[in-house]
Amino acid sequence: MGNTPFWPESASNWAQGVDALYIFLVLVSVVMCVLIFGAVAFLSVKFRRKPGVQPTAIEGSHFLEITWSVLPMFFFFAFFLGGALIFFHERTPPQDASEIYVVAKQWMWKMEHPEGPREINTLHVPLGKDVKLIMTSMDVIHSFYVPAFRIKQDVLPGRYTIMWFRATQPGTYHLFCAEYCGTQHSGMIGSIIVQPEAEYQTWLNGGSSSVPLAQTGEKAFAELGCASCHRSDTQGRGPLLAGIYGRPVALEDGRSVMVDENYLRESILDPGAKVVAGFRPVMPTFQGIISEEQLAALVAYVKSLTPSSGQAAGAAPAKAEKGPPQMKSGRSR
Amino acid sequence: MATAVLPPQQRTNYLNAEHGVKSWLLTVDHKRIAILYMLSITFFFFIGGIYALLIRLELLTPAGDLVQADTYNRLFTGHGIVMVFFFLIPVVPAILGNFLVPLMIGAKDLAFPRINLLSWYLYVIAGALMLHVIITGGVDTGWTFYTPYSTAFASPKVIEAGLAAFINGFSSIFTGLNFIVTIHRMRAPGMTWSRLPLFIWAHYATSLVMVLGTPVIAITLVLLVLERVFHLGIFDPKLGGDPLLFQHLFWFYSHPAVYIMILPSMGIISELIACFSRKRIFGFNFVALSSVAIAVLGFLVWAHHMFVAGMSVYAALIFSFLTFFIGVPSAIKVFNWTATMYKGSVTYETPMLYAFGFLGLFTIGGLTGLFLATLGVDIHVTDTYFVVAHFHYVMVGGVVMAYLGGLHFWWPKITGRMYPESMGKLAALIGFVGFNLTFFPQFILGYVGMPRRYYQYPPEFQVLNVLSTAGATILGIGYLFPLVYLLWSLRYGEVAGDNPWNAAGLEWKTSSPPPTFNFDVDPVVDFEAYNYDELKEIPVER
Amino acid sequence: MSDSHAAVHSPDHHPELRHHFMTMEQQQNTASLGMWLFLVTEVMFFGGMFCAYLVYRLKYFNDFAAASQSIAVGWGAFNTAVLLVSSWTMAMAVRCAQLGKQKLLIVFLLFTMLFGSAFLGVKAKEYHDKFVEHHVPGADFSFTEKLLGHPDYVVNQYHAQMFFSIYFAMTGMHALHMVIGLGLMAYLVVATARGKFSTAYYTPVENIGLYWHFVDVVWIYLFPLLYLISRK
Amino acid sequence: MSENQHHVVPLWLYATIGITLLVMTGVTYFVATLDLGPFNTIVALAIASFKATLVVLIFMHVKYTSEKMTKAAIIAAIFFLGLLLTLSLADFGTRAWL
Ligand code: HEA
Ligand code: HEA
Ligand code: HEC
Ligand code: CUA
Ligand SMILES: [Cu+2]
Repeated sequence: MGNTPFWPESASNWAQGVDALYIFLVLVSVVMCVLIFGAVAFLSVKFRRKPGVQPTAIEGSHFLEITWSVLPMFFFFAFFLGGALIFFHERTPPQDASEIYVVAKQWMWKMEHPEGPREINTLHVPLGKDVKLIMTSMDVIHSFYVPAFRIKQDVLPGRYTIMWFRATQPGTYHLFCAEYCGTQHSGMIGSIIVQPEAEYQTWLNGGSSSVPLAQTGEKAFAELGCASCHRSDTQGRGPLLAGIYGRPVALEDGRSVMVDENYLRESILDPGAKVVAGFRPVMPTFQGIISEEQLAALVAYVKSLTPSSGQAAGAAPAKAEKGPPQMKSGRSR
Repeated sequence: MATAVLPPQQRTNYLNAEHGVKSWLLTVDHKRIAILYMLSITFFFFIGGIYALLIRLELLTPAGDLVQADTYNRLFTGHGIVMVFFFLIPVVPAILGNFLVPLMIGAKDLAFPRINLLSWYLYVIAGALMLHVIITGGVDTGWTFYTPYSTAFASPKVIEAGLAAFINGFSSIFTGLNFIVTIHRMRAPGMTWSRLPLFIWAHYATSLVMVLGTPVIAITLVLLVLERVFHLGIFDPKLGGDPLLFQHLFWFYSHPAVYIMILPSMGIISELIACFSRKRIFGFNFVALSSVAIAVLGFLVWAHHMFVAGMSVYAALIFSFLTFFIGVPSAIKVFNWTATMYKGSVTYETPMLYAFGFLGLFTIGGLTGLFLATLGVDIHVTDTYFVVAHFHYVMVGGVVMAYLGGLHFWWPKITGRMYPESMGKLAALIGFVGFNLTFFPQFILGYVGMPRRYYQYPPEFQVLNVLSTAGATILGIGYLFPLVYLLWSLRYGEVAGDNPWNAAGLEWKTSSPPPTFNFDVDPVVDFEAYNYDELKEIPVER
Repeated sequence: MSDSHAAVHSPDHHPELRHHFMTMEQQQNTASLGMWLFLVTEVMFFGGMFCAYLVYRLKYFNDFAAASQSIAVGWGAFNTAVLLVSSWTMAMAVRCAQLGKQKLLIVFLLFTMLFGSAFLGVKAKEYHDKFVEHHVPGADFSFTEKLLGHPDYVVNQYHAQMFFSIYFAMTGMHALHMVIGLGLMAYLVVATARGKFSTAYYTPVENIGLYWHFVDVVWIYLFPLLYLISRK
Repeated sequence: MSENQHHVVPLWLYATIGITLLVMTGVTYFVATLDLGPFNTIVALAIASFKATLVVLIFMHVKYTSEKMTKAAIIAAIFFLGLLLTLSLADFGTRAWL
């Protein structure tokens, strides 16, 4: 990386779209600049003071005013649409993306792969696979920024923020913290290593014998006593958790919410906030009792439960109809 | 141009009407208060500038070698706070606005002269507090004070810095309030709204933003301080708070605040272009109303600073959409200024050079603002040097250029002396070149991915950073020049006369410097703004 | 800093006419507009807190309701009444100023101050109660009350604390405005006694009156928002 | 002289307004003890706004002023406060939608 780059590397599915939009913006801007600066230069020279020539009073022109108010609007709408499309897509990860939990703290990044391996300040991702990052912070706001992927998302304490990408070029890329977070903000950097699938698998397997995240979660689920209420039959004091992820759940107060990572998080840390219809708010809070890592494992575990996947969900679904376990594409949250 | 007038010393004017420190510190004359502001704001500009130079020096090399990480963080925080709150927000309204608003509308003073003085004292108190913060170690939150960093982690100086900004806010509120009331109530007979100079329109719009927006930052800072001291939890996720609430409240003011900065400058530019093209501004009504439009629309777009902050996707879409509308009134201004020169009689005095500089740099800054408003692109460039470049283009390239243009333009009115023209032109040129060299590379740096607020960076970014640092040095020299020759001109400058530019505004119809009550005879206005066609051509080239 | 320049003007000028105005009417209109604009800034100032209130009330409704139920609504209602009466006496004071009844003006001002002080006294009592009940945000905070009608709802401590943080911030800021108002009123009493005002000039009375009514309006909203979230 | 300086509000009106305000305070207190579902909030705010309007119009003499700027100031305050609240809620209110 020795030379001075004038353009960032392009290594994700977003790069092309963002670059294209950017170039479009640059082109329009350059044209506007040429027009305006050209006009300024031309007019100021052409109509410079000449002896004996008097300026002519001109009132203005409604036609011109309307033209130059309305014409830029077309460009503005184009910019907006282009930007909005990319953005909306960025914020709606595909359902089958592999999910990596990211925990930020002053001043390091911790990543947890679903298969179990953990990394610090480095993230290995497979080439050509959708990867979804589920991120939270233990202290202040950070921001996960990979210039080569053209993506960035602030990482907040107290909740999950989500981002996804598909790497398209093998290589090693900068990971920056882009939200000022204190002394070592500029040291909170790392690298994203994109590897072809096979290589990535080797890396996965090469690591120490790591337990998949959901399995860690399962253990915690048992140890923390969740299983005593959330039993695999309908007899528990708590609702069945199998298959709830990605579907709306009816609440006691008549509202209904979509079960996403943030809802699961909240249900565990602040169970009283949204009480499931038909249940009493007896679940204790686990705020301050479990760590972010444990929480991530629990969330991963709950998400991994499908109505047919044994464990806590052995019996038939208790409540009403459940759709197909997973949709192949589309929105997850 | 030295028409046969007495040198300023020999006539009674606001400067020599009274003598002694007390006559200055207790003055209620808006012109003297403007001078007080000029001294104190210039002081803070150089403090902020020295900060900037230190930042640029540190960034000369990729390693963090000149200063410690913490020191660097304090540098850019100090730079941002000083430049925004103590320099850029007051610079045009409190100096030129204070001096000119009553003169331009034919009033004897602002509506509330004592409140005007109070504004200055508040500014000074806030400034002193800020200086104290700086001397005793500084804050390291960034000028945006984001929670929970500022409330739970940063150095406790944030309390003092927050209070400084809070007090300064009231200075700003009172200035805005004073302007609005003055413009409504103190106009000379015949000074109808359609005859108001565009400078006044711009200040009116600015004042609206000051009055409506500043209180929100005031309460936000109060809550921030309370949070820091008593751990209220309103912004702290650990206690159930939402840090984004802070960001919303902060930007509710701080976005409109960028129009507090730019609108008065736009007013200056209108005056300059009219005078040096010797024409009424093209599309006067549109330029006038676009100021108000910018002020109002400015309140609808604040969350474009929060696209990646974890906001709702829908809110991001709404705010992105709304942001583009700001481009329309801004475009109206740029196009009308350009069109004004058509069939004019253009000359290139220093103020006009600054106006050209403003046109170019503001356009680039504004257009790159549109990049940032575009969601997909902002995701990539937010919190990188692209943003840094954007806002320096509008703030330094726009506002500072316009201020310097205005300062040169009205310098003869303020002091009764002319500045040395060739020096002025040279400084404007140096400034322009230095500016572009400093900040243009930062656009590239940003798109390549260098995050802002980094005191060390990967080595491949070095070349562009070196360019930028080199530019900053040139820019600094460009700013030192005026400081020197303007001071020089106070004594040795050519005596200016009442109306050295043969300009059209009411402020040129009184003597230079004006008497304490501005006009010897209460003015009655029977002419339109910018009636250059009724004025005679200046006979000789300056 | 007062005007050494007043003499510049025509001899028939009112002693309170300042140098840069033409007429008393212009001066009065100017002051009034200034006051109204100041009140606009006050609206936005309180607006920031209302925004915080709104956001968390929507987010943590049940906890807010529970916390709201724990404050003594009787005292709140009483205080509302007291403040409204003080607003009334203030309005009467301005009326006296209009009619030139200087003595009665002083009486009404004193009444206004009395009611204002009573309000603050009750407020102090309420604060004290909250302190005793450990409802003041901070290390000692604990909220054990139940939500009426939802006996097994576990109130989240943080969210209840959030309510009280906002409660103290808003009522505290309101009380601060009252204190300032009382100071201004004291000034009015003195100025009236010294014969500063007349039917031709009573602008300060009018403007301070506007301020006082504004503070009252803020409370009119605070009362239902803080005390009456859910009392069923 | 401007009208607002001259207009003296009759005593009976001040008395009526004062009493109305007190009565409305009682009403809002009482209504809060009924269970109206979401309407509790709406009614409470409606009553508050009614009271505030009375204070502003009569006690603050806005009804009698011929000064357009006073009304403009009030409208501006309400409008921009509304902007602050609604556009903030555009975020907080729609976070869970996606
Ligand atoms: C004087 C100050 C000033 C001004 C005037 C502006 C003006 C604008 N700004 Fe800027 N801005 C800042 C100061 C300013 N800004 C600062 C300080 C920050 C960073 C704060 C921080 O994080 O520390 C910032 C950040 C910032 C962001 C957030 C970036 C981020 O952090 O991710 C955005 C996003 O939308 C933005 C947008 C705009 C827009 C759309 C305008 C518009 O008003 C521009 C309008 C003007 C034009 C558009 C040019 C003229 C128009 C034409 C010539 C028409 C022709 C055009 C076409 C046909 C395309 N600005
Ligand atoms: C009004 C606003 C204003 C102004 C005028 C400036 C002026 C300048 N700014 Fe600043 N800047 C901000 C507002 C402003 N800035 C803000 C709000 C931030 C964000 C802060 C944050 O992140 O919190 C920022 C951040 C910022 C950064 C990013 C820091 C980071 O993110 O890590 C940089 C880096 O280059 C920078 C540089 C400069 C330079 C070179 C100037 C130059 O224009 C300064 C020129 C002035 C002088 C040089 C001084 C005058 C001359 C002398 C003292 C004589 C001696 C000099 C010589 C002989 C050379 N600024
Ligand atoms: C004392 C019994 C109890 C324990 C222990 C318990 N829960 Fe619960 N849980 C409940 C009840 C009852 C509900 C439904 C009411 C509610 O939403 O608060 C619930 C709801 C939930 C929900 C939301 C379910 C939905 O359908 O939306 C999740 C997720 C959950 N619990 C996870 C956990 C986890 C993880 C643990 C352990 C760390 C745990 N619970 C421990 C009783 C319990
Ligand atoms: Cu973490 Cu910056
Ligand atoms: Cu902005």
